[in-house]
Amino acid sequence: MQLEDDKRKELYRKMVTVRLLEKRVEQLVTAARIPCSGHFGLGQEAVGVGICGPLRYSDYIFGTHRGFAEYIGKGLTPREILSEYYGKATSLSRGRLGQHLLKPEIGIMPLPSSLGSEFGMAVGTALSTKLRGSDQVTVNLFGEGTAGQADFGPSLEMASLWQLPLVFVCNNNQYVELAHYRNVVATEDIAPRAGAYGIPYEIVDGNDIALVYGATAEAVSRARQGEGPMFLEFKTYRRCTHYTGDPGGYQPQEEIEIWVQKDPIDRCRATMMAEGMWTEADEQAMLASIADEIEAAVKFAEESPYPDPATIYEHIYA
Amino acid sequence: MQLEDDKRKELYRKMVTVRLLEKRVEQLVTAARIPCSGHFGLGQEAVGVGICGPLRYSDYIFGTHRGFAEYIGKGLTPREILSEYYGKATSLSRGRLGQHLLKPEIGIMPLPSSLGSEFGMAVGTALSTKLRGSDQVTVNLFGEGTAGQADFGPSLEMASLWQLPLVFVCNNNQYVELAHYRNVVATEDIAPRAGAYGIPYEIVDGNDIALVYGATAEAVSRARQGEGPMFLEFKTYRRCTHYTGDPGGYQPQEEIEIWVQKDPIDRCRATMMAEGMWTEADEQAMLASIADEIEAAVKFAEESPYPDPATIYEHIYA
Amino acid sequence: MNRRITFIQAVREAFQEEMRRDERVFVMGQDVQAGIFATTSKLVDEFGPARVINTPICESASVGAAVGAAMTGLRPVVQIMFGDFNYLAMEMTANQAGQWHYISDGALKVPMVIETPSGARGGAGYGHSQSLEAAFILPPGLKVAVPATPYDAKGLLKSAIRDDNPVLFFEHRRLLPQRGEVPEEEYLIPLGQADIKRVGSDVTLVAVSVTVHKALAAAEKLSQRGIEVEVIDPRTLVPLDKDTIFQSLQKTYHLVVVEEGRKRGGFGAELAAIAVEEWFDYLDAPVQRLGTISAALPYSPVLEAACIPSEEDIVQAVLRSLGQEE
Amino acid sequence: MNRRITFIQAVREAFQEEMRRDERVFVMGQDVQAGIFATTSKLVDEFGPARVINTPICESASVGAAVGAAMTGLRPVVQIMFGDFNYLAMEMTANQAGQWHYISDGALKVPMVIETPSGARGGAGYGHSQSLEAAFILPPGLKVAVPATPYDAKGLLKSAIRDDNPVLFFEHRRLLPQRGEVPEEEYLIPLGQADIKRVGSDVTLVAVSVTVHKALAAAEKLSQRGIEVEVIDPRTLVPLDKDTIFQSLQKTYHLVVVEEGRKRGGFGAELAAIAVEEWFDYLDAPVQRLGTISAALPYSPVLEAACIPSEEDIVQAVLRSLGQEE
Ligand SMILES: Cc1ncc(C[n+]2csc(CCOP(=O)(O)OP(=O)(O)O)c2C)c(N)n1
Ligand SMILES: Cc1ncc(C[n+]2csc(CCOP(=O)(O)OP(=O)(O)O)c2C)c(N)n1
Ligand SMILES: [Mg+2]
Ligand SMILES: [Mg+2]
Repeated sequence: MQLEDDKRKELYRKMVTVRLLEKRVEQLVTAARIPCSGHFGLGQEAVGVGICGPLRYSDYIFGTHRGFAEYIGKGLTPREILSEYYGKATSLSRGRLGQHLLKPEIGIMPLPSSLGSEFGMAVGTALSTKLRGSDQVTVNLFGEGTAGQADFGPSLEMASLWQLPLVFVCNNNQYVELAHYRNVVATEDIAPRAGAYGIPYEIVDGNDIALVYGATAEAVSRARQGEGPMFLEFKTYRRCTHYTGDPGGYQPQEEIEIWVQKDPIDRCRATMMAEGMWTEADEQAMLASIADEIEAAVKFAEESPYPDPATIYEHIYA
Repeated sequence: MQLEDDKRKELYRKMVTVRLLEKRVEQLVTAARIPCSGHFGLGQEAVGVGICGPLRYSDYIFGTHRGFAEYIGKGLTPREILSEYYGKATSLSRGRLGQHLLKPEIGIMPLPSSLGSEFGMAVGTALSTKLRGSDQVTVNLFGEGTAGQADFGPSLEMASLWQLPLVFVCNNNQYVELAHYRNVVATEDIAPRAGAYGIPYEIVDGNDIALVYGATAEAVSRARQGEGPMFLEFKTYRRCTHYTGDPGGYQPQEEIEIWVQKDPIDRCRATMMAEGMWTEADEQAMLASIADEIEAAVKFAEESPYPDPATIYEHIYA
Repeated sequence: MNRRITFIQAVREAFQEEMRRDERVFVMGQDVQAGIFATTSKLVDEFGPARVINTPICESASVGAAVGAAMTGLRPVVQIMFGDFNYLAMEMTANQAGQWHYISDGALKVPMVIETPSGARGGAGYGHSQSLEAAFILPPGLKVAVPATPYDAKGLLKSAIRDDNPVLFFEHRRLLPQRGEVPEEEYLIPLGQADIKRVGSDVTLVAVSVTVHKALAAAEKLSQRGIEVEVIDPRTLVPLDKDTIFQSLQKTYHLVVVEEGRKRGGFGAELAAIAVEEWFDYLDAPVQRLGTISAALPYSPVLEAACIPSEEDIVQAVLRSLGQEE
Repeated sequence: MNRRITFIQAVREAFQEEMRRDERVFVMGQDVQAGIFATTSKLVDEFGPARVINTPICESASVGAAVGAAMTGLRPVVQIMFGDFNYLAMEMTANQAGQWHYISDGALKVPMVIETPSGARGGAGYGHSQSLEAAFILPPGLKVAVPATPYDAKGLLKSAIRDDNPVLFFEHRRLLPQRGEVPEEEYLIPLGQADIKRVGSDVTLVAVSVTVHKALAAAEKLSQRGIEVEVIDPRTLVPLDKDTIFQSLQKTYHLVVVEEGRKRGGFGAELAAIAVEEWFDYLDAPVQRLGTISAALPYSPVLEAACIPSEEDIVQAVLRSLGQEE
């Protein structure tokens, strides 16, 4: 499916927001303003943002620990994110979630701390929509390393068996923590594993926002029409280290350089400019507006109070 | 690899032993002489017996809950089996194992009560032989339903990644408890799942002992020579009910009839007779000798004492 | 109320009533359509395969799917065929199902039930025989039901299905075929309400699940010796009805607790700890705990029986509690 | 003995010594080659990738593989990156690793270690912060080590690796960077031997893992008020050195137990139960149990701190035990 101009601009803005927000969060973690560590996705913004492009608020997404892209993509604001990361009383969870961002009202579903524990849950939300006769779609996004987790296969089995409205998205960024993925993943591609369960799959350039959007739009529309699950693998690359506590050094510089050339934001901007739909002035205005939004969010989070310790006794049971 | 005459006779005898022993155990369970329920594999004896054909005592096998065939195949005797099933003091485990037959000295490894918990263990025994520089091979046998279990994929991943001497054998008998396997398995074949992890596979007629033996012999010899894992799927059919407590009725009579025609024991006998290596006299002599062996085993188990309750405090820790 | 039905029938009635009442309720698990232990048999005829779902053999993903369905407005009951297999799904139950309501600050609810036949019944072997209910006391956010009679089973299961939290519902295999009185009329039993199964004045005997029946038999024997035991069935381990137990203790000053789960780290540990922490002045004697030994359960029925608490063990524990050991 | 090294270094030395000593020992886990929390860093340089194995992200199959390797003569140490993730492998640990030695009547041994960093450290969130050691008291056949100092960590890990049973080895994240004295010479600490971390006569305070340090700090404060607390570190929860605790109790007649794991169903429950069952005559006051509340651990450090026992909580518990609450 085609990426319309307005949508392209929206996704572009989101990608840039993600990049700037990640940078800012990195500073704040390093400065110990934010108590958790940060996991970033420099260079892979097109995946998380692009897959959310075709989604409605009512669709469910299970995102990742490196998930600024999908959370911004699905509609969380920097303010919502930062207040959670700061652990402040003004966050949606009043300081309970931290990096485990969640907002069910717009379809952002749990990010379990145990990688892969979302596989079963995503089957469950898709089964739920099917049983309820709703046309909501579930998107389950995960890394190529997480595809090694135990419930991966069973979730493919169930999705295929019950023809669930479930789109599997593997973000193959070529690293699993501190090692190249082939150190712990047996095959170059993950997607054919879905094929072996009878689920159609596609392997797509994850650094081209239009391709990410298009492939996802098609998979989502199939799922929405009751045609069952699909599996997408997006090839991309993590240009940053695993997390804020990781000094890095294990990614060859030349490898990084190659992927700098394929940067999804640069590519999107170049395309828009070539097509005459984006100017340098647009760019500057956008950057200023995003910077404002992020700084306002930081200020909000900084100035928000910490939660009252007495609240720990609330909501222990429903 | 070819099935030599002597080997064929040996495997034939084992298949018949399995069939007669299962029948006898069924009577004994029904008569409440044996306290556990019985899971039988009528019509699928060629798989368990055949895959053990090429194995040495030092090779490891993880068998199944429907596993008289592989246990007899690997060298357990009716007497050893029955004394365990009776829970008698004369059993190898002094009454502790029951149907969870085990004999590490001849490579019979744990049968976990939780289906699929052998996947990881089989990776472990194969990894162990590799680290120890031994040429032992591990064979992991499981049903097509068990292939749905969580650790199935991860064990394929590890076996492929580390190129382990591990032969996966899926006994596809087309039923998973009380339902046809396609009720809970998304695909007709299981084996291509291994292919998606980079493991070579083969789908073979599981009711032809020569084919079962040949395919396994090749996979085992590859593994033994350090050429890595292989996956075999044997197509067969469970002609009995799931277990002694299952009245059945869900398997179409015509379906059963078709598979009666393909009976592995009848086929093996017919081939041997056609080739002139087996006579009716041989058959009668063998049947009598097996019957003797089984009745002696029943008598032994019946007459053995129950274990002393005081032994429960032994071996709590190693 | 003189209709006597089996535990199985009582559970099935609970399913039927709740599934009729609320279309969000559905059942999933291995062979639930056929009903491997019969609690779900025939449900598929009335409610169809969309609400009585046979799952692949994967406990973790099945419980995971129930969690996802529960978070999005349905009320799944997932059957785990043997209690032992709950460890396969422990991550989904203990780390996920029980935790998201709290950390979402109430934004998510996880109304689901895990129905799980379990316990020793002679000859099922090490991994088909354990009583693991105590493993669910430590993790937060879960409730744990351990019915001992058809009446309790029906009333508790109905409440569990209506509860907005994940509830583990243990069905002891030896109880499944047993009969008991169950009224025709609808009723519910709140989670967290103990039941005094026998009134007594000398010793408070708290018994879990199948051991309630052993406790009652032991109490009869002891009664012949002039010892009147009060047998309390907590019916749920979480929430625990401490009031009922404490009231009894204020009368008896002696506490014995019995379960078929292992003694070390079991429910009895938690109850004895509560007693010595909160009811210290009402303990005239050491608390007696009975449970299975800390070993795998052996297969041979004669060995298994030696590992789990017997009626006679209970008699002896009560006598010990009273300082009358033989 | 005045060499001061970190807990991490102590653990790494244990690995080095045992891997040099016995070629059957190997390590596996996610990123153990790089050493995500540094306990295994550099081992690969000395022992090669065949003995320091990076695994795919699958805790269940990794523990499963360790079980299989252990049964066939090797001595694997499998690292589970966060204690919370042990629930993912619970089936392999609790139902398999701990049970086969017994049901095989000794034919199989399962000599393996699960090394697992864990515990709350402010801001790691619900599923990266739990102290779950108590979950391994109920299952049979396992041992559970909870070192609180570099010295104990090294000596216990070496014993765990040599032990013929599966041992869980918990490393509290807050302790990992802490320094302590560790001799150059080789030593072992037997599993099942408590350590009196501070001698006292008024109250017996049993503290687990990181809470040992809070207990010692609380004891200093109390000492200024004339209350002398004996701080006992059990060092292993299974086997539990009951003798040392009982000896202390015979002197103090007051028992307080603290852990960072949840109180409900925790180690304190088992210990308090043992006390009221076996040491009844030596309890002059209710046992005080401290542990985390039965809720998911919230992310915000201010909330997390409110959920777990603090030094001040310990002071208060000791005072309560002595009837001197404020
Ligand atoms: C069950 C579990 N095991 C281990 C971890 C620790 N961990 C966090 S991120 C990560 C790597 C994930 O790799 P991948 O799936 O490729 O995603 P990426 O980080 O590359 O986005 C690991 C192992 C975890 N969170 N959960
Ligand atoms: C973890 C687990 N879940 C469920 C069961 C109950 N169970 C025993 S046999 C069986 C069916 C197995 O089917 P399949 O793998 O096809 O083997 P078959 O019985 O056909 O030989 C099931 C579900 C079990 N033993 N373990
Ligand atoms: Mg990755
Ligand atoms: Mg089958």
